[in-house]
Amino acid sequence: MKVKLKLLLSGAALLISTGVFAQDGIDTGVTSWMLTSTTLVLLMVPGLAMFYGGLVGSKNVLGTMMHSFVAMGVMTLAWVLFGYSMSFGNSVLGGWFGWNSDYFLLQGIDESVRDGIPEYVFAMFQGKFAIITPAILAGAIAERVNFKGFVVFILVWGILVYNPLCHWVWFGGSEISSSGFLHSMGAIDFAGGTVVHISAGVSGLVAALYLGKRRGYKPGHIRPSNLVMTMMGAGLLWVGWFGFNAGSSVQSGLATAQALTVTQIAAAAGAVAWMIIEGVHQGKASALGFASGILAGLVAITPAAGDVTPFGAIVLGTLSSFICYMGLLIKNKKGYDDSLDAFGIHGLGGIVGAIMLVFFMRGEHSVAEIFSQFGIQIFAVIIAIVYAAVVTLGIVFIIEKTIGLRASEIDEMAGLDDSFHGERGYGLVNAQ
Amino acid sequence: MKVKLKLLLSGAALLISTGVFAQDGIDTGVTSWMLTSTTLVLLMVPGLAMFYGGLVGSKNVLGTMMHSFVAMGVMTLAWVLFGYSMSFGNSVLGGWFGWNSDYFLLQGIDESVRDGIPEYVFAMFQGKFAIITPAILAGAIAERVNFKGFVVFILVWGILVYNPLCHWVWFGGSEISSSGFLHSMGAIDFAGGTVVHISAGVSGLVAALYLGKRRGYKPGHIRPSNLVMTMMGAGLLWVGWFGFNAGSSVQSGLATAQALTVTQIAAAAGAVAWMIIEGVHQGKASALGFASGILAGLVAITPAAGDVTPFGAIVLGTLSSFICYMGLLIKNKKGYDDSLDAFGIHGLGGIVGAIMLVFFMRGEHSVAEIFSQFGIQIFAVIIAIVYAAVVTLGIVFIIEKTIGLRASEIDEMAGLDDSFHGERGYGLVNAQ
Amino acid sequence: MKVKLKLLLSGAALLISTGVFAQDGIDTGVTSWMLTSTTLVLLMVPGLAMFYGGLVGSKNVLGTMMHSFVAMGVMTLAWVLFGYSMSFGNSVLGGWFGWNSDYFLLQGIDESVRDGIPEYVFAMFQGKFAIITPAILAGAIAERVNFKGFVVFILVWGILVYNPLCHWVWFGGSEISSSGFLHSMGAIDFAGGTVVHISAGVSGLVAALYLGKRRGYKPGHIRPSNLVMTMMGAGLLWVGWFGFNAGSSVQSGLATAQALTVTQIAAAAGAVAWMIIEGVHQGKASALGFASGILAGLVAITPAAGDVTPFGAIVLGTLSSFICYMGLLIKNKKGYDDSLDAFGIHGLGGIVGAIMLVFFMRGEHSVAEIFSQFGIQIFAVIIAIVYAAVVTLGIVFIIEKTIGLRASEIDEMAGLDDSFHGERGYGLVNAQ
Amino acid sequence: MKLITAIIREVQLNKVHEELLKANIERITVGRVSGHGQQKREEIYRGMIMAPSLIPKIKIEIAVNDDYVQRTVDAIISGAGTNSVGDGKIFVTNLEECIRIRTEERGEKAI
Amino acid sequence: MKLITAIIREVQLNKVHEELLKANIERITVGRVSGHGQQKREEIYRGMIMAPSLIPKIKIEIAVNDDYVQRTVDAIISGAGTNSVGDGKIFVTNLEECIRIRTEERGEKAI
Amino acid sequence: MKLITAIIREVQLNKVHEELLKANIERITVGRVSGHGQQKREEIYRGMIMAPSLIPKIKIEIAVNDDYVQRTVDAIISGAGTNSVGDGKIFVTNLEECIRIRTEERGEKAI
Ligand SMILES: Nc1ncnc2c1ncn2[C@@H]1O[C@H](COP(=O)(O)OP(=O)(O)O)[C@@H](O)[C@H]1O
Ligand SMILES: Nc1ncnc2c1ncn2[C@@H]1O[C@H](COP(=O)(O)OP(=O)(O)O)[C@@H](O)[C@H]1O
Ligand SMILES: Nc1ncnc2c1ncn2[C@@H]1O[C@H](COP(=O)(O)OP(=O)(O)O)[C@@H](O)[C@H]1O
Repeated sequence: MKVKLKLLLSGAALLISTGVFAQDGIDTGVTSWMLTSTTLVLLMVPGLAMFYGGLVGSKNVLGTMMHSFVAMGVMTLAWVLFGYSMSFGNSVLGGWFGWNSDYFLLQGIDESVRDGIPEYVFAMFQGKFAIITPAILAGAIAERVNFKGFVVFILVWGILVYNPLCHWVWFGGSEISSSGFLHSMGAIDFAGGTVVHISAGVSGLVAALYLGKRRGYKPGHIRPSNLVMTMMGAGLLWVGWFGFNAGSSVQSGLATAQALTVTQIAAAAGAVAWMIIEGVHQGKASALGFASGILAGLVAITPAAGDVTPFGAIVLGTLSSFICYMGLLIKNKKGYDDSLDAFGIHGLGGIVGAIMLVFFMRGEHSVAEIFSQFGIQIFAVIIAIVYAAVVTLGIVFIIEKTIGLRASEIDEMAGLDDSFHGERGYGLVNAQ
Repeated sequence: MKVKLKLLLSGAALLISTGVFAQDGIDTGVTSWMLTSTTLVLLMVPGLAMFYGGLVGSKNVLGTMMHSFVAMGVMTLAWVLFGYSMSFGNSVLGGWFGWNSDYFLLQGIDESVRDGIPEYVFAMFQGKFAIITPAILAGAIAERVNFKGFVVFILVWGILVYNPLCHWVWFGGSEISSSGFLHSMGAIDFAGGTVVHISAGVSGLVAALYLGKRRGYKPGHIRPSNLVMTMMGAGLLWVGWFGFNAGSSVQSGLATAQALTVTQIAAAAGAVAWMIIEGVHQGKASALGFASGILAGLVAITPAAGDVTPFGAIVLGTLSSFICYMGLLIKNKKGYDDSLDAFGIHGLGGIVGAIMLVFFMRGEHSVAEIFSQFGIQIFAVIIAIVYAAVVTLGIVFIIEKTIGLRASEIDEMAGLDDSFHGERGYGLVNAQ
Repeated sequence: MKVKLKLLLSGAALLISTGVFAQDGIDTGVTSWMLTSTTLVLLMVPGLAMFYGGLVGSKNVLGTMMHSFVAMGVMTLAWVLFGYSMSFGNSVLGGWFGWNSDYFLLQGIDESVRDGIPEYVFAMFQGKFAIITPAILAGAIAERVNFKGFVVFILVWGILVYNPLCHWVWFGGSEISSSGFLHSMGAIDFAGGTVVHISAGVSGLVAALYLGKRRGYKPGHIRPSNLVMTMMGAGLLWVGWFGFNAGSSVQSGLATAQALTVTQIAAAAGAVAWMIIEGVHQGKASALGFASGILAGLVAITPAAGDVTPFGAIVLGTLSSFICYMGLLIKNKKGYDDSLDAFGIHGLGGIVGAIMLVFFMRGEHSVAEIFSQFGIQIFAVIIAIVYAAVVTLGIVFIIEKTIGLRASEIDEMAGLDDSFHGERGYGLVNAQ
Repeated sequence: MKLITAIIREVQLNKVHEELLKANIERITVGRVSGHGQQKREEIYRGMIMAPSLIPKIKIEIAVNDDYVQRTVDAIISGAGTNSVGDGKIFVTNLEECIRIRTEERGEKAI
Repeated sequence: MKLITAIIREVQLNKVHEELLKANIERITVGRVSGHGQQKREEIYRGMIMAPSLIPKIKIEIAVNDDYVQRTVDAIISGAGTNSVGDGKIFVTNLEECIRIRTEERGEKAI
Repeated sequence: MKLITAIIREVQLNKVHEELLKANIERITVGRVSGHGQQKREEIYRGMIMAPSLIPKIKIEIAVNDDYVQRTVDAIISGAGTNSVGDGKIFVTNLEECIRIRTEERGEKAI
């Protein structure tokens, strides 16, 4: 269960599907599903690249896709070098992050087994989350960042924002003192509502506000260059999300099945809700709206996938689409430029899911229990928001003043593809 | 084995790969493969969206993809609310469909286990079939339906056509009286020849005939806007089909391996056969022809994947491509407008597979046994055709007269994307 | 472990994650992962089609994709008919290849089980390698071959080059005399450095040199028509490679986890290395460069994935990108036309991986052991290069003189799509 | 000889083509362009109606002999007209020479 | 009436459009083309700098009345000029007739 | 000055470009269009031969000084001609003014 703490106060029986362990303690079935989940989460990265890449102008498509791809490169190396250690080592520096020198280059876990699977698989599964989070964030500042600055930014951001948050929420050590503090408090975040979506969304928003709008940005003048690719990407994201959520059970049993089921349902509910809202509000239900609803539903169920019932999934998905839709209307009023709505979908959806999940938890819970958990969830969300916002602001500030993060006006006008990569995405539209 | 009945008359030993069950009765290995299969079948939906989306004109690409995507939304919700109950509950109303109030919102199966896997996984796996069937159907009426009418249509069609058929063929209850009647008769449909492909193909054809041709349709004047995407989609379909067929074994053992093997072989045989036929007939072997052959092979092996040998797979795949190719020639003579050949490939291929499989079954069978099964198969196919055709006609008629299913001439000329979704698929082809 | 021989001289303990076998000897968990791996390797074929298809001109996109797709058709049939037998049957003709008449049409293995999985799964998993190898090769001769000639070429090439090599390296029979000779020598090739990448790269180079350059080819005048699709393809290749490498463990345990981990790391290292090299050398880091680095890293780790540590993966990935980058500069100097760098990436990267892996093997090894293995690896690489080159030259020569392999000038100018398939990839760029 | 260039709505292309064929004008060249005029076209982007500044249009070019100009213009108007803003424009310029590449014929017979 | 055709850099389109709007020239038609001129543009292809022979450009067409020609040309130049090779060209041809499809108006008022 | 517009087959573009360069005509602008003429082109759609009504073509535009017209036309014809239906057309119109954006040069020297 991805080091997830079951609702401490509740009396819910812990369901574990104990496969049969061989001598070396490995359950081949669980290992198989976790290998698959790791693969599926990796699939989300090109999926996200396609989703985002279709939404930008054709002169920025490769640059935007590269924001996801480069995360696969640098975040993997960073994870193997120190990220896993900072996230899943015992707390150091008063719990700011973790550390375990065995984890440097994963040297100490070459043959170790945990929860019935080789620890490598757990480390790789978790590493994919460290990749996708900055890739999501990138959507907020799309079409206007310098590639070199971006690479440095996600590297530093991973160290200072992602790893600590991951440690706080997901690391449960043998002792309370060495565990993440939000984890010890009993904050529920099954697959990354706070760690992934809120942190990416809020950080993206802060960066977007600091860096300013794209040149000539007016709400209502954007034209996605390839919505068809965006739809493909949405499809792959949905598929990959099964690994993201159901894999976070670190099982191949009931909890896994429950997570997969509510993931499917919340995605559908979010999509249908958005379609209806937009249909009523605008008279037409757009494909991008439908895809946005899928995402809104998936994001909201992410923290909740281990705890809510199918009914809860329907409500969370619907609510998330509603709130995200409202959020986008407000964004367009305010006129700030969260280019691809990283905050608008991931930030808001993550907040909705993380907080509202308490009302739909499986099993019997007294009102007191629910509100106690409600308080914990709100606390965890606030911590995530404040920490991500403050630290991101610092990082962006420093990088902008040194290497430069915002693309120059000339580079932005010429497009990221030409300016930073010397390429063109769609040669096919020109003769030859 | 997806509630599949082994050929009753045959003496073939039932091979079950009994993994080791833990206390809670869950086999983590089987669960892992079924989770994976569920994911793979979901992948087929964006795969189908890409396959179909590339075949239509560029003004209809998003609308066509949305036909698949919207099925992921509404059919999921419908399945969770009542579809699973209608399909896999005990027979009611004289066996028209099933019902089990426990299955409403899947409330009663939160912790239940069946065949070594959490029932949730089975329910979700099956739910994907309920999604993809209307998405396949949509190909027959592509480029000319009203989006709102389409959504209502698939919802009603799922209730009145898919769920009953699924119940008849796949539901084996504890007693004969509560089981599906085709299932009790011993009809073989491993992964959906009748339930999925024939029902989708025939229903699509009926709807296409009733709604009439696309404006200005002449055989030979179609120009696919993006065959490249169609090929990508064909690739994803092939990949996902392993979940579709091998997952339908509800095992992770011999039967699964057999299904996967014949699936691969039939797809290859179908593709190569189409390539040769077209090469001989037209002098060139088209990429779309190859992809169509892949589908023809995959469709034909679907009902047969549990029972035929590799040799049988080669014959079925080849035969299916041959028949489908003939069918398309006839279609072009007759001039009816099954836009993307939902009937031409899925309908015909499904019929070929469902009927001809009896001649290639694994193990020794007397001629009498084979012809007895042949009779059962033909009966099941006829039931599926007649039921799907009649009920679909009723549904289409009523929806067309009320909400409207056929797009207005203006909407059709402007394109589905603009008319119903307010969007454009490929912004990239225009300046900016 | 894909019939891989552990370093004979080393004392490394053999780690096997022995899941629990049921009566029939099937481990459902391992079977599940091997089914998944088979699916993932299949996914690489459309992934490769997209990768290559985006790099060619828009008039050749379908023809180039068809080079991958047609391999899925014909190589599957060839594998089932005789390929599996030639590769994994006992040695005949002095060990040139194997033969086992039971394997004809896979007749004899309908219910057999090996290493805890149904043998069908093993046969299908291996079959995917026989598909993708000629598909990789095709990149070297892209944009200038006749479709019919190509189909015959890969069929013959599979028989005369792939199957023997596969037999030599991967087949370990019950006796030394019936095993592949490179296998018996202890050559390490975990997932296909020699069998797949070197053989494809070298054969491609030979074919490219024999057939000559594309009409009007000048280094520096190529314009990829759809780099966006190339990036999608690179993403799918990375995803599928987990099946390729981790599946080659034929387990679901520690060895699998080790292979998956180093695969991820080497891909990341290769990509980041290429990005840095290109950034320093050209001032811009291209998206295609990043994708090429991913491939360079993945190729290099392929033979090594069972033996090296994460640190070794970083070095191999980096080194591979460096060598491949140098190789491309040399190619551009020399001016030969390896169209899509099948040799430049797969050939060179495979050589780097197969040879250099000895320096990064897990466990303690004396210098003598390492250099002994080094000698074996070099020997195996040379055998693969020489055999592939000589036999390919013969095949190309004969096919060119009979059926014709090089496209005529008119067909080449008109484009493969129109000349051989009668189609157009992107209808969307023209009006309607 | 004149060169007639028409900028029309994408959706009217089929109809214009039909009208031209009816009027026996068989040879045309068509391309994709984007235009800015009086028309405002609306698309939906995540729940917001937006008006792209450039709207996709089709450009048709037809080289005709002088006595065909009027009927060509009439055919285009009858095919492209919807009586609403955005129908487009027709431009007529003088064509000094026309050459059929295949035969090297020149002038009116090459049209 | 004149038909003004400008071939400009892709990246200058926004700026040219802005300048034209400032000069009250609201109606334009825009398309994608590729051009070969003095300019050499460089792209990177797997570590090699290469110079494609055809460089993507934007073509703008504007039909104007005679007294607008100069200010249109000026607006294009001020929007498209970067003082470096590859800025492009402006071509002016005579426009004999202009017809608004919607109203069938002709001549100067149809521009 | 003249503006020469040629509609040619897609596949002949390379050859036409080569011929033009041989004739020292270096500046051209190229775009994608679709055309309908006498030519019938066949594609295969699921086993059926079909003839799309619009066939992809390439349009080349070249502005030249008067003394270059003939050699430009000759170069195009020698590059584009295949002696079979569908080779295309060349149109010549008068070019009243030509301006190089970068330098604001006008007239013949700006070509
Ligand atoms: N003066 C012009 N120069 C170039 N293109 C024009 C001109 N006027 C109109 N167009 C083209 O015609 C299209 C339709 O024009 P618009 O003003 O929207 O409609 P209407 O002509 O019905 O008023 C525009 O999008 C533009 O492409
Ligand atoms: N004589 C011409 N005929 C057609 N197009 C031209 C001509 N001269 C220039 N162009 C177009 O203008 C573009 C820019 O021209 P170029 O020579 O590169 O720049 P500059 O005009 O600044 O010297 C070319 O790519 C081409 O599309
Ligand atoms: N009168 C015309 N006006 C506009 N375009 C034309 C005209 N005649 C020919 N074309 C263009 O030239 C192309 C080739 O013409 P076609 O009649 O097929 O060949 P040919 O000129 O060899 O007889 C057409 O597809 C069309 O794009």
